[in-house]
Amino acid sequence: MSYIRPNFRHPELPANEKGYTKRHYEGAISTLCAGCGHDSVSGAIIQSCYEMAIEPHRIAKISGIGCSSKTPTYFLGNSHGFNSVHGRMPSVATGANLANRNMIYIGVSGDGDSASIGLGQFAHVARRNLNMLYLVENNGCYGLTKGQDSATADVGSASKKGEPNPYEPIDLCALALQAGASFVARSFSGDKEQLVPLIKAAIAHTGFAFIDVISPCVTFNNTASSTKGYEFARSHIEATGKIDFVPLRKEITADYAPGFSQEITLHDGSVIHLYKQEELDCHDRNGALAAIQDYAGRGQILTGLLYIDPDTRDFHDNQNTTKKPLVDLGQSELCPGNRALKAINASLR
Amino acid sequence: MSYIRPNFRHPELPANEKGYTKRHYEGAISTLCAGCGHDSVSGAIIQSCYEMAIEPHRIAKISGIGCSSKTPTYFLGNSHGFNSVHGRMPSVATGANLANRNMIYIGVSGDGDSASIGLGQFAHVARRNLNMLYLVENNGCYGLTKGQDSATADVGSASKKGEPNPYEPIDLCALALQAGASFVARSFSGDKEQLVPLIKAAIAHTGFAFIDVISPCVTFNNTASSTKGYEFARSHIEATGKIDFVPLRKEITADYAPGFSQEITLHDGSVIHLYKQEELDCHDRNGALAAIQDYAGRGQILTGLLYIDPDTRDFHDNQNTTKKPLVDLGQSELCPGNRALKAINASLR
Amino acid sequence: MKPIKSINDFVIRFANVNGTGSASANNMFVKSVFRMGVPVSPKNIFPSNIQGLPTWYEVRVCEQGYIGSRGGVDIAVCMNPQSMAEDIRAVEAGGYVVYDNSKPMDLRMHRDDITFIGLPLTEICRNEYSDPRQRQLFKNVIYIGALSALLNIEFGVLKDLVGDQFRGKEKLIAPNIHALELGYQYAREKFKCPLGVHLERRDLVGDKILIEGNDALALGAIYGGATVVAWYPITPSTSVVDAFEKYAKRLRIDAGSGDRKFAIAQAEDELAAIGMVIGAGWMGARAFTATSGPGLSLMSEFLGLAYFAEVPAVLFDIQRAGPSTGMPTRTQQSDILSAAYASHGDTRHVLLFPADPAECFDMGATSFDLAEQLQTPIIVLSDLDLGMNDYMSEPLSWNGKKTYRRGKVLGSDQLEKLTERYGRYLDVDDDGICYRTLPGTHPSKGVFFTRGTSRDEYAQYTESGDAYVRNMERLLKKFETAKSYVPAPEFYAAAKSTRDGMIFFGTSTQSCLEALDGLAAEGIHCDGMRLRAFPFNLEVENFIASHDRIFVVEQNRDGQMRKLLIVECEVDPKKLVSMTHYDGMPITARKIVGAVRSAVGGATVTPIRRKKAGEKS
Amino acid sequence: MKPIKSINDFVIRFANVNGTGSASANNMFVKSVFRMGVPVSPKNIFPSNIQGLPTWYEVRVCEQGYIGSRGGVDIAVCMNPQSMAEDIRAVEAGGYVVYDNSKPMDLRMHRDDITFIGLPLTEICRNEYSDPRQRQLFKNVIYIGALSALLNIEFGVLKDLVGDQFRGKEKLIAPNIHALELGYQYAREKFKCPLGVHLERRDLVGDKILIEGNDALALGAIYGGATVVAWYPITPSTSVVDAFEKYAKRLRIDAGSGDRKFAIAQAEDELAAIGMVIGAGWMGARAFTATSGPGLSLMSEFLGLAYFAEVPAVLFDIQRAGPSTGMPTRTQQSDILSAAYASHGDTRHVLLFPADPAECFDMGATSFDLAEQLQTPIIVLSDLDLGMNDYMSEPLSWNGKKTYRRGKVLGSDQLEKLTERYGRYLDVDDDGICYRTLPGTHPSKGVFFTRGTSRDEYAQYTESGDAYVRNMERLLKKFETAKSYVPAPEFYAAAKSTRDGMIFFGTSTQSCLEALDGLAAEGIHCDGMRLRAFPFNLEVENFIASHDRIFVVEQNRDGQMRKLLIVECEVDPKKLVSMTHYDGMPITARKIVGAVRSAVGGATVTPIRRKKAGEKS
Ligand SMILES: Cc1ncc(C[n+]2csc(CCOP(=O)(O)OP(=O)(O)O)c2C)c(N)n1
Ligand SMILES: Cc1ncc(C[n+]2csc(CCOP(=O)(O)OP(=O)(O)O)c2C)c(N)n1
Ligand code: SF4
Ligand code: SF4
Ligand SMILES: [Mg+2]
Ligand SMILES: [Mg+2]
Repeated sequence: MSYIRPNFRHPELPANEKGYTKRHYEGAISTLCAGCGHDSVSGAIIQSCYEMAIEPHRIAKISGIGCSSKTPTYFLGNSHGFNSVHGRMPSVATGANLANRNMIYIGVSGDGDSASIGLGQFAHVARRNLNMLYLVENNGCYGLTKGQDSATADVGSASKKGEPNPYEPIDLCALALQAGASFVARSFSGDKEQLVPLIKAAIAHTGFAFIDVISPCVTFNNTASSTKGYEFARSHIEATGKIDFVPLRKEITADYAPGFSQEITLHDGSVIHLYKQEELDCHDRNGALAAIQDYAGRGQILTGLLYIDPDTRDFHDNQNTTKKPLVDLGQSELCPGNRALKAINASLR
Repeated sequence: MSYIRPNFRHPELPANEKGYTKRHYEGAISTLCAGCGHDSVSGAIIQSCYEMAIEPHRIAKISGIGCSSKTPTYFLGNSHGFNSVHGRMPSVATGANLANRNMIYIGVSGDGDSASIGLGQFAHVARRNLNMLYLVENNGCYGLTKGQDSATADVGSASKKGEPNPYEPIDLCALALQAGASFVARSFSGDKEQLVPLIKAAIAHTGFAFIDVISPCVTFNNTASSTKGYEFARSHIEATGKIDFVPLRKEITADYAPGFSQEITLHDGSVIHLYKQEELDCHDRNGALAAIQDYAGRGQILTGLLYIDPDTRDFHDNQNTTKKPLVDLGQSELCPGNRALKAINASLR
Repeated sequence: MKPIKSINDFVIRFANVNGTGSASANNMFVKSVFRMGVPVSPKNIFPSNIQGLPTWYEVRVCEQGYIGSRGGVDIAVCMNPQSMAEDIRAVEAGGYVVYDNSKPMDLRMHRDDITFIGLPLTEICRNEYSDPRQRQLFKNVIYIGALSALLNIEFGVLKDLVGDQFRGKEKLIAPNIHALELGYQYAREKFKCPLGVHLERRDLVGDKILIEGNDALALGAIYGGATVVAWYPITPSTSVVDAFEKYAKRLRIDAGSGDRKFAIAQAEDELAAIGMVIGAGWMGARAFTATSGPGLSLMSEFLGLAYFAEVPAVLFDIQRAGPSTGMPTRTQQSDILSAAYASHGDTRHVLLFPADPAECFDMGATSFDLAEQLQTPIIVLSDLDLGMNDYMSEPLSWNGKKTYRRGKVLGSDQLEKLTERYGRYLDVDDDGICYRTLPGTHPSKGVFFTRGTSRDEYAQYTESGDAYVRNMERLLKKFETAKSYVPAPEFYAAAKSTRDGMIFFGTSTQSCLEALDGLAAEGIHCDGMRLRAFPFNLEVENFIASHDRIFVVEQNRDGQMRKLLIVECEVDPKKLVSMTHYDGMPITARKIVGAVRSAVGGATVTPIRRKKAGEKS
Repeated sequence: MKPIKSINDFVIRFANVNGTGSASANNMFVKSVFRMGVPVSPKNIFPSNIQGLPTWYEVRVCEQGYIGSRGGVDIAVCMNPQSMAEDIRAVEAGGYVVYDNSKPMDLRMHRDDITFIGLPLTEICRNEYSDPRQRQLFKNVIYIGALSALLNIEFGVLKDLVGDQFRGKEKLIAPNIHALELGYQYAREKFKCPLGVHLERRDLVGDKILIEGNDALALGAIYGGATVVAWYPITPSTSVVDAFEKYAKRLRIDAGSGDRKFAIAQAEDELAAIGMVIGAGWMGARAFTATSGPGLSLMSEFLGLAYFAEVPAVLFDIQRAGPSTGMPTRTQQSDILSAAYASHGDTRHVLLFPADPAECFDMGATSFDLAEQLQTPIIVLSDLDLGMNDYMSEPLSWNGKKTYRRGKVLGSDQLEKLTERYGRYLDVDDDGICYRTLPGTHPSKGVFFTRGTSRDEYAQYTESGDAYVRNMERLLKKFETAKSYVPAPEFYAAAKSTRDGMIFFGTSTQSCLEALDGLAAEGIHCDGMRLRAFPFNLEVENFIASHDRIFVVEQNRDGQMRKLLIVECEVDPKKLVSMTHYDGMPITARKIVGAVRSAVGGATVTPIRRKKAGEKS
């Protein structure tokens, strides 16, 4: 494959050392709700790839189905992408990666996509330590189907129906750690400060890199327990029984230093507490698990890089596949030819 | 439903206080390999139900597909059973339980059935804390399809092809703990001493009771390098203590040495006494997780009751379903009738 | 140019932006027409996103009572700058455009063969309201107010509607009525009201109701005694379960304890959902799941189990445009073959095809009778058009004398009396349907083991080819028996006797009936038959036998129902002329008439379809 | 009674216990017949368990070269007390029973119309061997030795076989030969050898080979350039992947590095397996999965995605007896409809029907050409009979000049030269097949987004009904084009010109060809056509058109291929007479002849089937 350097330049925009401006990493205009956390994540991905000066065509974007899974259309418009089926992104990514180990794989999913229908594939792709960035845009609900609780919804949090959710949330970071992921982190959609470096580290990592990004749904994380927010609209919705009114909101941002915790108020007024870890030993799998549960016990969500094993064997290493991508092998390298076949025939008489 | 006491008696065999002899709890002759660990587990189930004097017809047996999933044919021949499809036993059990909360549910599965194709259903049925005994006969391989590695196969253990397995095993107990199971234990098919009391405790428990039973596959899984192999398992199991199930009616504690004991009162009022080392506290979910990883770190398998929360809300509690089983509701209780319908029509004009 | 003049016969199309609160306002318009006694049918055309994309609400007002899509637009209410150009282009010559003239309109959009009616909505709102959200919401209410003047909607009717809508939230009533008046006044002053196209009170809707098919289906399930619901969210089926929950919380709560006489499990996926339904059916509960195409595909392994193990189950498939994710917010009738033959091996499933909400209610209930009588899955094939749009329908009615048919289930007393050995799969009555028992019924009799593997008449596992064949033959016999259990087709005889027929089902019905009238007016007479179920019974075969040429109208690409008729009734394909429509919009009488006209005119190709590539007939 | 006399024409049936090491001994018998130049065909009839249940190995020896199942047993080798009574009953009058007479036989089993040959196997072993495992294993070898005397198998041939079998384990050779001799000597002394039924050397197998279809399929995939394999274990497809791995480790290792030029992923389930295949196909690799019925059902959602998004994929479905888990170790051809129309919405898939190992090899390779040329899933429908039994087959051959057909893929140079805008779904060549690009090809050109939702010619997401219909019509056109790409049917003209025809495919072929000969001998002439692929091309339609009555022979209950022919070729059902067989055992010529005979005799029912309940034709 000939990697020709693009010769176009935007005069005004600064180009990275590969000659690409930020615009080369952007995608189509988002059709998500104004202020949706997912759009912030798309921005962070764009910035990360720009700063890392990755040639866009060397990236493959893959997703399932959901608002979150739609986002690959809204970033990296010069990279091939595959919007597959609900909950099955991991298997598509696995096949693609087996076929061409030279590409950089960015998988985007949602909490419904990964913690419900896709839970099995999520755990097994982590276990195989597939070399990819697996990013979940976690809003605790099914956005695209209008706000049902997902398996990551917090106990007691009220869904759009106003009913408290009685079930323990599934912690995807803990699950990834258990399944054998070699890079596990958590962040918040509005915290570019933290998110961008994590994404860059995850892309640089060889092996399965998982980032659980808390990404509020401005439309359906709108609960009856809301203090401020928009009662007027809400009672309108309750009265008409139609969720047809989505006021424009601004994205929620967070900016806080390591070692501190920050209280974040969501659009519905509900509050989450983030704690940005500073000196957690990132090389201790069990320690990371304990830490997560620790902070959860204190009602805090631990963010940052939770675990990394910089030198693991990825799926290809375990398979002993050729360094040359399988897609690049020609017929001469693949077809054993007639001589071998004659020998096989002989052995079958 | 009229529960008529059976009037037949086997003169020679002792009957339990419900008038059933052990034979009433047996099933068809097993077609598994001679010496298969699964048959021992069937025996343990038979003995448990006999000793607990459960009326056989009050039990429902459910399984997926596999040698392990075949076993419900070989025990409790007087109980209804459902051999469903591969990896989907949890959903069938869930529907059955929702329909009739008065039955006792025993689900039997395999490691392929639960850790591969069924991983998602396994995690979610645990999360719902469905009131059932979920027993995995874990042999680290796919017995019925002739010995491929399963997701619980140990790293480095050689499959029937003699190739070392490069992947971290999935620990179903750890997964169950994370998903929110309220009773989690591990045992060994050859150790009735430990297994029978665990099964009885699990049946007595209200909520999701999971037992991971290491059950060697004598045919495909007995390579010396496999930790699920008979010898290896034997020598490597460190029991955390004996368990003795004691129904309220006649409490027997005499034949067990006092001290190092912890008493847990189950929902049905029955009591189990644990003789165990101090450091494992069966009420600490995170502690149990840590302990598992601890022993695993030392190349050992921790057995016994790992965690129990005697006092949880099961799926029905969270759903506020009637105490009377839904299957027992008649048309008069279910059909709102014409008056209500007229009102609804009126509201639609 | 000559403005269209018509009373109680027009199509008005509201163009809005998704998520701006227009739906409830537009719905108020529809209800007001309905309450003025004039037949009305709205179609909601929405995008597969939550906010910001174009959405349309197309309302047909039709004194003759045709409620299928008409096609064409007489009045466009253009509230979405994004789609305005396109929306204006769509208006018929002589039609009207209502738009927001707070900012001057782009002149390139102007047409002089239509009438433009400008309302300064943004401006009015800016003056009236401070809160931007209120500006947004009331904008919609204001144009409804204006329309009441322009189209002669009785203002009192609107006021009552607001009252009903905000009952319990009284403080919202006044501001809404005020907003209506703002629009009403403005239109009154600025324009000659009413327009040539307008409404007049009639008494043509009788005791009919306005309801979405999914709501009716859910109510049917409640009346039919469904107690266990397992599902996974997917458009357009989600509202079935939402409605079930809403109504069950009213109608199925134990007075004393407040406990629920139902259970709803939001499953982790569709495989789990159908698994739960089968588990519940095995235990003896009436259970259902609701899904759409992708879910049906995921359920196919389990459907084969239920067919072979003979476990009752009910599946509501609210069809949408496939294949794959396709157009998730568009309608189609394209899951027919995949539902009829779902799962590997030799399988066949019972299908029901409701055509309107009243029938959704009936079939929603009777599907549980059929599932238990036939001990097999029943798949009810509705679609997005019927499921998510308000249909004018006969009121829902329940025959108080009707009792649930639980099929062949042996209770503990019957088992007690049983002398010979019980065989779960013994064809005692020679109708292919055997007697089942429910777990927990009797301590020593009637126990059996349910499995997806082959077994003998006594439910014992066997690999005997003979036993296997006996069982498979019996399943065929059961399917024969099913023909006498499922609802019969409905017939619409032509005024003149004819050798031409038309077969249709589900949401193609309204447009086909309108088309039959239209064709008759042109002297083209066809007898009509509406399919209501699969397997097809003798009446279906007779109808086909007694006509020379039959048009099969359906909303999919491949003529799936036609294929099913050909192979299941052993019909010569030449007899059945395929007429398909599948662009995701509801089929219209206009298209059907055109297609039949040219077919009768000799052309064998059907102009509904652009090309016939890759298909004969 | 008259003992059967026949040379090189008989059926011998070995009855053993699963897991006692009989398979390799019985296989030695088959190979010895083969090496004596006599056509032979074994069928392994095994239970769905691992150890302890009855298993049979039925071997047909046939000088005329018919290798389909014959039916009936001339010689029964009864090594399983459990099934002995049944096994003896199955023997034809005049036949022979070889059994272990160490213990006296139960007299109730005795028949005086057959010859009993007792071998004291247990006794011999007890005296010869101490280790019980050896006693068990050599018992099998000893009866083979006895048979070599009884049936006149050249002892030298057996010795060579042992030599080949244990090459590398030389120390096992002597004891095995000794065991053979023990049996040989005993039979020689005690009985008049050879029996009336026996073997004679011939030269009738030429350069043929003995191989299982699954091995040939796997080799085909290797030669066809498959690099990514994703699967989930399921009988009877498992051995496809086992064989792929075995051979790839020999033929696909990089000489220098020892690295693998292939990757095999044992997926967590079938959904993941097909997902991986689609991901790899999207990236540009040739990838396949192997499964059976239940897996096919689970893959149906993903198959719809691949159809609609147009991603190459290859699926080997080794069919077994359904529905559901059915009879997992029995054969059937019953996934035809579920494969052809897999997934919701309007879908259609390309199918291939291999009939023998040589064709498994060819189709195993060409399926990848077709997948890439047509940019759609290719489903190869084999079955347990072909997949897991040794078939006498033409040697596998590879045309050295053949180059992989990668279909329409734009490389970086072509993209570089591209001047106009690239449109992934532009039908440039008007054949319905568009040009795709692979990720990573070019830094600035040819990028597009793959999705299961509707999109326009430039792969942009759209909800436009017109764009959607254009795309769906093009997919139909592509399917038309496919007719000229897939392998054409094969014809077998009758000796006399006739208006009767017979259509068959896959593993029904051998028995149908034998039946055609048999019928011709009776003066009933039928032209034969063997289907090799779906969609059906013009030749298929012409064959049907040029005959008045056509028997469609298939191994399923519902006549699935017949249904497919009727709707896809628009054939009058009356023309196609269904002949089905589906008890899980391979179909025999005897049954087909009987069915045709009585059909021709006027009866329209087909006696192959017990009843016709629920089916016309
Ligand atoms: C097989 C299948 N089932 C259900 C759906 C409907 N569906 C679309 S998106 C979605 C859930 C999305 O939730 P999540 O993954 O959290 O994404 P979000 O919208 O919250 O970002 C569902 C259930 C589908 N498309 N396919
Ligand atoms: C959908 C589906 N895929 C694959 C199979 C084939 N299969 C039968 S059992 C089994 C695995 C059994 O492994 P496990 O659950 O560990 O049970 P074991 O035999 O080891 O006790 C598989 C893959 C199947 N029956 N259904
Ligand atoms: S519904 Fe929620 S998740 Fe979806 S786009 Fe809107 S805000 Fe984002
Ligand atoms: S194969 Fe293994 S698991 Fe299966 S029955 Fe035999 S010993 Fe048990
Ligand atoms: Mg979400
Ligand atoms: Mg196992």
